[in-house]
Amino acid sequence: MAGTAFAQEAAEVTAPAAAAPAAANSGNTAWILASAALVLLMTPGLALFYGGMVRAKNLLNMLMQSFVAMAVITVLWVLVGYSLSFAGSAPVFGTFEWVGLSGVGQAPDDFYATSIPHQLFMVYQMMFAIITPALISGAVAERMKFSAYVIFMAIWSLVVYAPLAHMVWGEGGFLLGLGALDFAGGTVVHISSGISALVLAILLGKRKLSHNDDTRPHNLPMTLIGTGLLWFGWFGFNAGSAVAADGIATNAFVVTQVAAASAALAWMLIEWVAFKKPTALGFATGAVAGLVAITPAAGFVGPLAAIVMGIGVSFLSFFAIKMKSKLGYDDTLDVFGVHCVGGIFGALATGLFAQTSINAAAPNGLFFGGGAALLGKQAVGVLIALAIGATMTFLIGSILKATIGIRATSEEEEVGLDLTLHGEEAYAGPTIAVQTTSRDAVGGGHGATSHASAGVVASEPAA
Amino acid sequence: MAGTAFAQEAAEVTAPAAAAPAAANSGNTAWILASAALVLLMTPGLALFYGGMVRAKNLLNMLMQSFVAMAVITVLWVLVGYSLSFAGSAPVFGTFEWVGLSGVGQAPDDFYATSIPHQLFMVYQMMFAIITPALISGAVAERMKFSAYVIFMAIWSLVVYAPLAHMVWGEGGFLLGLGALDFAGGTVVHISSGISALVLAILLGKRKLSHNDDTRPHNLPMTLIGTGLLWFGWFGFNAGSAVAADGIATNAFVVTQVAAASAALAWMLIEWVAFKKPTALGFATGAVAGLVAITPAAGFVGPLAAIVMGIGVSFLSFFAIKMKSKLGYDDTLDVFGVHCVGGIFGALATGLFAQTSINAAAPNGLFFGGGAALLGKQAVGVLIALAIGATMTFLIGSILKATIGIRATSEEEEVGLDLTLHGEEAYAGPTIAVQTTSRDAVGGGHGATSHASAGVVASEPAA
Amino acid sequence: MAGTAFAQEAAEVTAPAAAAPAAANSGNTAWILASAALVLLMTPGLALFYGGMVRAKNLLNMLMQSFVAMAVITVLWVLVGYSLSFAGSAPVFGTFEWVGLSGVGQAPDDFYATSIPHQLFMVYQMMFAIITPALISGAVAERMKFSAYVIFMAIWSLVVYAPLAHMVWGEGGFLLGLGALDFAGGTVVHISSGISALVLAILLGKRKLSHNDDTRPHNLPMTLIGTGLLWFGWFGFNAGSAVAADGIATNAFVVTQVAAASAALAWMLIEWVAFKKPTALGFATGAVAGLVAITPAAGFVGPLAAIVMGIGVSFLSFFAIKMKSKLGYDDTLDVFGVHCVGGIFGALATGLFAQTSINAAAPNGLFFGGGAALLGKQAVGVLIALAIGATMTFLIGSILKATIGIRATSEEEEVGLDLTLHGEEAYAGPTIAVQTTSRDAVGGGHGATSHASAGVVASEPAA
Amino acid sequence: MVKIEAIVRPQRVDEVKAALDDIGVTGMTVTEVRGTGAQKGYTQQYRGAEYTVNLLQKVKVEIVVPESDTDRVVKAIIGAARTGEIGDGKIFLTPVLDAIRIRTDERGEDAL
Amino acid sequence: MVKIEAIVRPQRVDEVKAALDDIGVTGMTVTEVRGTGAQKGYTQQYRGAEYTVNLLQKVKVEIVVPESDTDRVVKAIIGAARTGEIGDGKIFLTPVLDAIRIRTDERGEDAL
Amino acid sequence: MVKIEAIVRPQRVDEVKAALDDIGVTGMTVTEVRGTGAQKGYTQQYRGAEYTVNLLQKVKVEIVVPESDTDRVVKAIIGAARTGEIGDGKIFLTPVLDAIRIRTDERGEDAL
Ligand SMILES: Nc1ncnc2c1ncn2[C@@H]1O[C@H](COP(=O)(O)OP(=O)(O)O)[C@@H](O)[C@H]1O
Ligand SMILES: Nc1ncnc2c1ncn2[C@@H]1O[C@H](COP(=O)(O)OP(=O)(O)O)[C@@H](O)[C@H]1O
Ligand SMILES: Nc1ncnc2c1ncn2[C@@H]1O[C@H](COP(=O)(O)OP(=O)(O)O)[C@@H](O)[C@H]1O
Repeated sequence: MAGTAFAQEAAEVTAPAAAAPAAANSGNTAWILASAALVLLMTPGLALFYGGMVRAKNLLNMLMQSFVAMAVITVLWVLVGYSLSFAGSAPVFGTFEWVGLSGVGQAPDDFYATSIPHQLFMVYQMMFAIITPALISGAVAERMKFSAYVIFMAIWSLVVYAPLAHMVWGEGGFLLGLGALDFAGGTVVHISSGISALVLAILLGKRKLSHNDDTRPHNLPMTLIGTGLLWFGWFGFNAGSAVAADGIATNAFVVTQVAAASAALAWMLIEWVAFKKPTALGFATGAVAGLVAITPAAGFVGPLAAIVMGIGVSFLSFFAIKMKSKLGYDDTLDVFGVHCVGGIFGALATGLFAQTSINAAAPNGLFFGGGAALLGKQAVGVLIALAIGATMTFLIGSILKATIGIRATSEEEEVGLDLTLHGEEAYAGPTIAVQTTSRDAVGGGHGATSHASAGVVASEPAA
Repeated sequence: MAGTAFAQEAAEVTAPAAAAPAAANSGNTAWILASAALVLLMTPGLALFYGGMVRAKNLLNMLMQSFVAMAVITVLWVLVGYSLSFAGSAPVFGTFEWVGLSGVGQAPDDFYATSIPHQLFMVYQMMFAIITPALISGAVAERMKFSAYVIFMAIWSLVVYAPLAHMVWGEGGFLLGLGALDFAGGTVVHISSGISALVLAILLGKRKLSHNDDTRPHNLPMTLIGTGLLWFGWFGFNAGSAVAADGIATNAFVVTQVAAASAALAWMLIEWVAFKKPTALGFATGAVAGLVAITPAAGFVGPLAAIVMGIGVSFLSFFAIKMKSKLGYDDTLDVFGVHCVGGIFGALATGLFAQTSINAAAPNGLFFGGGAALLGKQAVGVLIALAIGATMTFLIGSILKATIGIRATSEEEEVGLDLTLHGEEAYAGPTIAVQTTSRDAVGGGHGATSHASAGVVASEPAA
Repeated sequence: MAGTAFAQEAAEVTAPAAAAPAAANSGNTAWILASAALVLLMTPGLALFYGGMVRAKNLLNMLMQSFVAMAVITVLWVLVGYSLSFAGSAPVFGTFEWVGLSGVGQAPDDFYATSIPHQLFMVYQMMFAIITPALISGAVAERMKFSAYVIFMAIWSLVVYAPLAHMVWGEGGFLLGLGALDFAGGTVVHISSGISALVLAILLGKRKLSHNDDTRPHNLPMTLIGTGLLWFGWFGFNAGSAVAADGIATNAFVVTQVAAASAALAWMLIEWVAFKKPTALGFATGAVAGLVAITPAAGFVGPLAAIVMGIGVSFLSFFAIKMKSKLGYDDTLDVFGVHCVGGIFGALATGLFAQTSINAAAPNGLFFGGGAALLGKQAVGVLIALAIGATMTFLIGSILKATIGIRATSEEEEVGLDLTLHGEEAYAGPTIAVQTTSRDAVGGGHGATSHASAGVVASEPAA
Repeated sequence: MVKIEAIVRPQRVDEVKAALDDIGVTGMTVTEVRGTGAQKGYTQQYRGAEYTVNLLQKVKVEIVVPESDTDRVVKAIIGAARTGEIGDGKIFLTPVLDAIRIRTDERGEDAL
Repeated sequence: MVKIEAIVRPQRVDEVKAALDDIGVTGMTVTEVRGTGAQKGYTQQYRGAEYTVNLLQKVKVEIVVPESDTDRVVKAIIGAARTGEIGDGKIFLTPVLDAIRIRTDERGEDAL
Repeated sequence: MVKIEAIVRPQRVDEVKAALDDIGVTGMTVTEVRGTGAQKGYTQQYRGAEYTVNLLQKVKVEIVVPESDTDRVVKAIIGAARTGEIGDGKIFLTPVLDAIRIRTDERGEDAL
């Protein structure tokens, strides 16, 4: 997705044999089918990345905050989200023309999908719409009411994500027209979710921690599995945004790999110098920060620029996270420090490192003789994403807070959200013996409940 | 695979530039290579999905019941399975013409694979043959003899899967000729395995549980990882079944996503209403049920129908599972309730929601003006799959039961199948200190066995 | 990659419509983009495969030994590695022509990438360069200094991997000219890393184990997840090495699946006979051994040969591992027994089973009427890989040992490398209560450190 | 008061708990432990290397009771935990000086 | 010497440890346990099958102290562990015959 | 009878078990615990936030023996568990009123 108009123009340059708008190209279709699947996988990857960092008692809630986006946003996107993001050609909002996907079929689309089925572009975009609000969950971890989270996410998707996507990538979109570049979602995905995460975390308030609660990540291998899946899926995110299997896609693929690698390396070295120990969590955080930073730039900058960007973002994010303790907000898993800071840096760095020789549709950036023009446009994009994300999140969050409430009760927080909000435990074992009574017929018949003594009868469910 | 003949005819409509049968199309080949890999990944995904739900003492056995299918069925498929499923043009059985893959080469095939290498179609189909018997394992979990399981699976693959695949997808196949639609395996994969699971669970008998054994899922995050991988791989399963990277593949991809999402959402909401708590396990179960239901329909129905089907299957499966306790069989992980019920629903719903405008090879369903003709044909397909699955499973199961036995001993069941059948423990730690003696030279030399006191000498292995 | 020249020649045979060198083919590009992503995923897969087998106290270190390769080798490859491996046309060494990827752009390359962007070939190759040194980590597990490991890996990549890749796959490469076949890296990847693993393990010395330490795998489900991801990714590794989505790629895909399956099956059966118990670890080990063996042969041999090779490699590796205890070296996770032995077997078996009818660029092997010529050339390749791997590893290892030291201290080894080298714990929970003090502002302010009594003050970090 | 400390097979904990419920004893604390004694260990093979595991999983059940209840409780535990095979476990009786209910400051047998 | 064995809520362990630090008691051993007593269990639904969990997570804190310190320590624990709700746990006092510091062979109260 | 309760370093459990095997003591029960005392904790950095971990992993080994065996067993444990560094752990001796073998109803020292 992302900068599709640009990508397509460029694609025509490098792939002169591109089909006429009416016929899909099987190679491009194959790559975008694969890319859409890859981006979908990022959401479970994110769930694991975040899940490993929380305490075990809140693990299922954390995972569900990602997974539920796969359910809710998908349905919403089909019904209205895609239309509000991409239909029509107004500067800020999409129209209702494509509600229920009417008119979005197997044929290519003149503007968004000249060589693949329009519906494929739609579903590829859907995957971006899914993961974006899920990113926010890391900031509100371990204390948000699940119902409020689901409602927040659904509204946010329509009032923050949709207009931003339209402005940046939509036909007639204001930022697209201005010439602000965002190849795969630096502003639309990362800045918007990162700033919203901060605002929502502040609205929620800090977790109720005693001074000596153990909030260390409960399962770092889980976080590393998540990192691996995110990294893998990000190739679909960035290289798929060329909407073709071509040279631009290749460039995006290469710089994605390079930026992730250099950022992970840089973060590890920073920690090695600062604390004498290179941590696995630091590596994972750096890799994700690098992936965030390269996202807006992937189709426009070269591999050496990607190295510089990777190193740069790790320094910035590292210190942004350090600052958190000074500022005193509780962005549990540092969504602001990684996604907002990384996204801003990536968007601005695009203005420095973009090269027309890589993508004919992009002007040269400041460091390649293009002057500060592009940098300025990038800054406009950043500011708009920050403004929309912050104000709308404040609005939605405040209204929900005043009505249904957004915070779990103290007791729920203390006991853990898994048991209290979901009625489950993540790890019921492996071997501890636990007395349970099941209504299930299996093993029943011989007095399944006869041993339940008065004092220990659990409250009856509503079923 | 799946409805290949249809899909190909349709493909010709939407992609007039499709190559002559003799030459493979690189785009289509790329997508089916990727799809075959995706479907392979579903089997480890299934292993995790199931594995998280059993008790830790049976975890490795549960995982192995899936993984072993990757080994056994692959070899069998190359030797005879593919031939018995796809060779010849008889109505019910395949022939031995393609035994050992003789005649199945790099060139396309006129009937099955007009634009990709025939061998690619073969290996793509292999992945379906692998996961299908593995699905059954969920019903017999925690008590089946491993040797009997392996033998059962191999025979089942030849006497249930192969003829069913031939009838539904094979050249000259009876159900194909009848016009029953099964895009990616509703009957062949899900109904057949789901009904067989029920029959085998009944033959095996219930687990030996005391009235207060703790049979809760031991690791729900593992089940969620499995869900993520299944969902991801299912894009290859359904969209790959177009045997091309085209509009039909795109449609299948879209409705797969939509059905999974709406079913997960519906299941979550049902639980929220019924128990006040939306569970992670419910979400995962719903998602899989949605994926099952859309499988036969993926190339024929549109996204709004997919929403309806997703919601419908969750209601049905939810209540089918509830009924289990009343009927008293021990289908450990609800394979019948999810796969058989979901598969039947999906097959019939195809007869309601199919649209010629989506796939030129399909007639319109009942709700789109096509009358009840298709619905009737779908019902025939369902009944045949049920009949073959039930009778053959009963036969194989009964013979094995009478000969080598199909059930682990009570002691094996009580101690756990991992230790008793596989000689391993899933989690040997993380930190508990355990006395062990290794024949391994490492650290040996200083009397590795001298401390073994008489009473604690373990039985010597046969090595 | 791998045998690219051959593969391409063959591709021209089967796909006469292949584009002129100047234009990339979107189908081939789609498949290699996907393949590169798949191969990247193998490194996290390897991390999990290895990680499950070590003790929990060394888990993060084990995982990091793989992940860090994704960071370090990527940057190195862009800066010099790719150039040293593929630039120029000398027989042994690459040149500095492509340093910093200068000259490696979006256009195809006449020799390496006739139908995809040259940069795509570069990044696909990068993924091979990443996983190869990571394979070594299994042999040095649980005792190597992390800094020394990182430095070793980087140097090794330049002095072992690069020249070997050049000789085998590079333009003008000596072994390529000789006619030694290595489709996807039997010599370059597996023999080189396997022999180096052995040498480095010996240089390091055995782990400091007391006679009754528990060194059993701490988490076999993790190893199985890793196996699943490796198997999945290996399709990109082998079938991607055709550098096209064509018949050769399909053949490579099929035999990869078949060899993995038959080797897993064979290993399981060997154990079943030898110990009465088929283990999950045995299955996983067999699968990987089969994947290793087929790697050099994937584009040249047929599915029945793959069955034979799968069975053969499991017997060989099984007994090679058995021998370890007799020889007394501590190759912790059997990298030599699986990768070196399996790689040698695969390389030689290519000389037996290669068929011109499968790949026009390959001569027939001994069993297909081609005489012993190819077998002899394969043996030369094997010997060169062994010689370079062993001598250079001995050199680098010895120099590092004499200078910065390569081994963790006894105390670090005893306490565990996670805590001592990385300052983290893999599993901090799930529920054990641990007293911690955080500088983090969250929950701070009310005397976070006031309770730290004199005796328990931890050493202050350098931050 | 006496602390009854029973080391039993993990598979029997549910039965033990049920048997205690039946005689009206509801307070108890259980811990996962590993034990060794007369019971034979078992071997495992990992890639052909043999491991002998001698520390077997057990569960420790602790119940503090008034001295007078000791025999009744011990009998109930034995009834539920015995399989007759080696490895059924032990019961140890140890003296308790006092018990306090944290919630109420109650002491002695009232606290149980 | 006396062993003070407190069964407390997991969420309160940190507070207990801090309270003991405050009165200068630094030696202690903690164990994860599960307990049942007057406190109600809770139910869970897995695919509509209901499970009642009666063994709840608790943490056992063991501190061996000279007899004279007993009351002070008990008071500190109660202060930190009490929420007033059912399930706050118990403290058991048991006699200790001797203590040895492994590192130094010190015995008795010197070993603590 | 006496219960010997040794808190030792996890890395030393194997040695302790071997030493006890050597003197013919095979019955024992071990539990994973966490402990704090004179031994310093360690710090960890997670994204730059520092955590001090003061509860360190230890293993509790419990052996019930006839009173006459006490010294021999204590000596064996000390020999195997001592490293000389702070944190080697403690041994506590507590009285046992009776022991029962669940399998056979044997009582007293016969039950050990
Ligand atoms: N002397 C002992 N001190 C502490 N625990 C013991 C002792 N002897 C046995 N145990 C515990 O009792 C368990 C069962 O003992 P074992 O001798 O194997 O069987 P049985 O009690 O049937 O003779 C052991 O695993 C161990 O946990
Ligand atoms: N008789 C007992 N013996 C051993 N442990 C007990 C006993 N009674 C209670 N406990 C432990 O104390 C915990 C709290 O007891 P409970 O009766 O639920 O609450 P309270 O102490 O507030 O009355 C239990 O979970 C259990 O671990
Ligand atoms: N008073 C005590 N009561 C209970 N356990 C204790 C006590 N003091 C120490 N321990 C246990 O002994 C372990 C080691 O004690 P520590 O003081 O650190 O070292 P050392 O025994 O070498 O002086 C602690 O981690 C704790 O588990």
